[in-house]
Amino acid sequence: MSAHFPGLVIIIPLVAAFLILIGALLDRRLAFPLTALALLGSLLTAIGLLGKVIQTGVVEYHLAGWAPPVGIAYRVDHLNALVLVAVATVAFVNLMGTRELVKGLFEDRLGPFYTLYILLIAGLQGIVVTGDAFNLYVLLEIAALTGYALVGMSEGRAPLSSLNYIFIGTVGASLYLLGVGYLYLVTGTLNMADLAVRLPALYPSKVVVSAFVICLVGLCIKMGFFPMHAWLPNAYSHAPDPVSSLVAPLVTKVMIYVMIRMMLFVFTPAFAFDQMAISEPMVWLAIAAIVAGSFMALSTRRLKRMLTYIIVAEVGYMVGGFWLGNRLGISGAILHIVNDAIMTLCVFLSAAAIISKVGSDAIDDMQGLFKKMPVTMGVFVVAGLSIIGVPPTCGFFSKWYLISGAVAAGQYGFMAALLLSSLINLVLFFRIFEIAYFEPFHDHHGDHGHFVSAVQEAPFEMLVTLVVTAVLLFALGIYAGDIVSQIIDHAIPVGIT
Amino acid sequence: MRFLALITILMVGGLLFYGTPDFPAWGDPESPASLHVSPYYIEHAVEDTAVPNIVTAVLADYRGYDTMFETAVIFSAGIACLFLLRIYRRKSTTTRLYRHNLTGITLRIAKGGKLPEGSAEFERIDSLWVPYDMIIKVTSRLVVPFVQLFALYVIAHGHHSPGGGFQGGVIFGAAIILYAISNDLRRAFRRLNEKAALLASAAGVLLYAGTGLMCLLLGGNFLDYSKLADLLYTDAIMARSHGILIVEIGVGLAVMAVMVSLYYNLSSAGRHDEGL
Amino acid sequence: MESLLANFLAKYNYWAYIGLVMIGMYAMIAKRNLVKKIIGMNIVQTAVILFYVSIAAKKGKTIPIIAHGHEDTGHHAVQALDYISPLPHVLMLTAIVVSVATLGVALALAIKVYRQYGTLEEDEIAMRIEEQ
Amino acid sequence: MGFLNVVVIFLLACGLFFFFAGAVGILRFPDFYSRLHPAGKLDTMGLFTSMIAMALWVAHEWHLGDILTALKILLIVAFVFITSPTATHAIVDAGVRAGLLPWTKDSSEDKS
Repeated sequence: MSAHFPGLVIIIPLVAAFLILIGALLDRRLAFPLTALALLGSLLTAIGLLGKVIQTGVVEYHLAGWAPPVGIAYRVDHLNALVLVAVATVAFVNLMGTRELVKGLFEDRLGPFYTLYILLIAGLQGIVVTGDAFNLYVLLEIAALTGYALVGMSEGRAPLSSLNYIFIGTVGASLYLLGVGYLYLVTGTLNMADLAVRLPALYPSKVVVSAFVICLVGLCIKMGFFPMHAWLPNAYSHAPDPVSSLVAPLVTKVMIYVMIRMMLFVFTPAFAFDQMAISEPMVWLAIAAIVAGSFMALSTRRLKRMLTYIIVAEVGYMVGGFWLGNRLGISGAILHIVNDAIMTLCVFLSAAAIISKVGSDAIDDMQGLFKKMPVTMGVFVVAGLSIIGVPPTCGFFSKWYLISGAVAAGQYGFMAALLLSSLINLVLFFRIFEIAYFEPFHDHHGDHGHFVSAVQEAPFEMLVTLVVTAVLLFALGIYAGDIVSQIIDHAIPVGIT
Repeated sequence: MRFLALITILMVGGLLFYGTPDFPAWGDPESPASLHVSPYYIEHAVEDTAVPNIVTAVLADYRGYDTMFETAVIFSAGIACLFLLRIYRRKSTTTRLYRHNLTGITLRIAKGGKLPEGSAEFERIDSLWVPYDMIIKVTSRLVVPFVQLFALYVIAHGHHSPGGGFQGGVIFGAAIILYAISNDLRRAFRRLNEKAALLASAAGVLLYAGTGLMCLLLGGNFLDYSKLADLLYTDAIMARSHGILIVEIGVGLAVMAVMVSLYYNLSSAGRHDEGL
Repeated sequence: MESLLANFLAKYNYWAYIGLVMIGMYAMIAKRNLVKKIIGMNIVQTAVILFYVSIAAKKGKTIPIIAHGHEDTGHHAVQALDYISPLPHVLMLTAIVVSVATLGVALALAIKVYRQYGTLEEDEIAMRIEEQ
Repeated sequence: MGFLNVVVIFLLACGLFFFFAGAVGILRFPDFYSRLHPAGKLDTMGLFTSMIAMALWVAHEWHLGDILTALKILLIVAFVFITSPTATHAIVDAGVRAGLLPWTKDSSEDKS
């Protein structure tokens, strides 16, 4: 059975999606356990796959039994196995933690919600596993479509921001598709490994150059990289809480993974880093992303919006780290994909817990929360420390790799930007800690005449998942060295030093 | 805004323009795109799968995995519309309008009053003015069976002529939508209600994925139809052909149901009461 | 000059698709009406489809359905050069479905926006948001 | 064979003329309802004549397969003849329901 792991990791959630809908038509309460079961299965498969990859190296899976250039193949190496486990973990943990919230928000549409949820996960996992450039596009669209729907289902400005998200996301995906079409035009194949074999002879061709640029632009739009980030804060901050804690950690990170995959394994590093000579401008853009994201985060007084701006900055970390072009920088970027997924999950989950209890996402309304919600705030502190980059949380280690990469590449601007953003994150989070710790609790509901001091600790399941994510943050930090030496080192092609 | 738009499209246009001079000429049979993988498909499709329509063979077999996700895309679009738009509410409490078909008189029935649902002489109508449109109703009644028949033909004949699950499914869905437009939404619900449409869409994709899973259980890779040979009492090649037919039926079912459900949700803005 | 013109004419499909992409993107950025933006989005997607189908074309060749596929394939071997390339058509079937699905979701969201603000003009929506 | 060619070309030319006139009509007529008039009638007629021409051209050798193809073309014509006027009718109906007023000479003078 373990030979089928690469297929099963997608097929389990996919098949479950349809069963969930059918089950929910019979009885609404079936939706959650079915989803949990499927995601657990998918998570276990992903972990098994990672173990298998560590033991035996690259795992290939030929769908429909046709060998690669003719059929579609899944190709799992260290890089995607790691990202796959991260995606599956985030999906499962978030599902467990947000059960009560979802029940409150979407009581009458649980079936469709969980169907979309699990299809989103299937799409993202498929993007990570697939070895076929066009298959990636189809999965991208599944993840995107379900994401649009989930993001748009909220009061206020959510539908409008989701519609803008659709426009920009579609342009990004169409550009990616065009890039793949250009590659197909000159090579006649869609398989990534086959493309990597056939492309080097064609590097002088202008078609390949424009394919490269088009793909890169499309992916940058999809991941919310700095000049194209405008959709991201709106879409993520207006989304319903259980959705933003799912979409925010995963979608941008998976897109960054796709960029790394395309640059390292479809185009060769020699082409991407040396011949195209865009490393320098990309790193500068990343610096701009980090600085702009940090300052925009500083300028807002709303919790979720601040966190989305932090995501813009974090995207800058990873893209910049990757385009440093040396082993340390790329290791840092890949490690940061995993760490940031868990960090963002943790911080958004605790934000969701706070917002659901306080009833507002203004930072000023968080007074005295340490007394009322000690566990949630404790986890929030851990996540904040990790985002700032305090050892032994995991955020420190990926930042360490990124900074050493920047030094090794001589990109002191990038290093300065990382340090500056750490400082600003420090300000951001300690501002919140201060309000929540020192200022006395003030019930803002009291103004309206009905006295409710309903603010109390989040539901039990949520607390457990919050603590689990906090522990994960520490664990990732403590084992960071092992992750890098066991997995990430093998993921980066040998040629990069 | 205009200026920004102009600059953006000029940049994108320039980007796309840059590579074009190096393209092979349009329609060149010797272009690299036509020399690598696609000759394999053309030359081997019939002996591999016994399907003369190469597009169908590639769609449902060589790249069947893509197609499964493509069905999943349309399924998720249907679910997304349902999720976004559907308004779950109790029975409407406002007055209902009925028309006596023979005389064209409109009756207004206040809350509490009741008319038998299946009455042939009276017909419930929307609160907007709905004319008694015999021409459209009769024509649609005439055309719909032919459209449905044609849809089935397109699905079944996808092996030999242009067609297949998507096209057939869309045509079948169009037939039901035509019925819903020419009558009204409530009447269409009597033929295919919301739950049935949802069930059919899930069942259609499940048929596809289930076929793949069956292949996996029988020892092949996912979607490797040749492993179904024993189950279908044929050889491996014909099993591929039959497997393609099975998944095409699944696709057709799913697409039909999703199209109808999209129409239901979009046309009534999720209220499922008074449509177009 | 003449070869430039010949080169230009030989690739008119590709120029046409570039033009369509530009038109669609212009509509998406410059138009202030959400439905017009959705139409622009669809134009972009259709342009991509045109591009792919142009790749598949071979001048004077027929559709990739093997005639008399049932009788005897052994006698006259199938020549790949006689048929246009099937792969881009397959891919574009997928892309068409994707664009239909995106259109459906976009329209659903537009309906939701309309329900909320009572208009689809972006300027008026911005006004409504400020009023709140 | 010359006679059949002449007939086919004549029918095709007629079809093109009808299509062209229909397009001109759609552009030139003043309002919604009158534009539907060329759209409904001339397109149907143009399709009818050009399809008949094609059917004749296909069937001119009197093979069974060709005649079947010609019959299919005739079936298309039959369906278009049923559906196209109905569609136009339905659109007019929708226009009336939406409250669109028909064009009169006075209304155009008011505007100008």
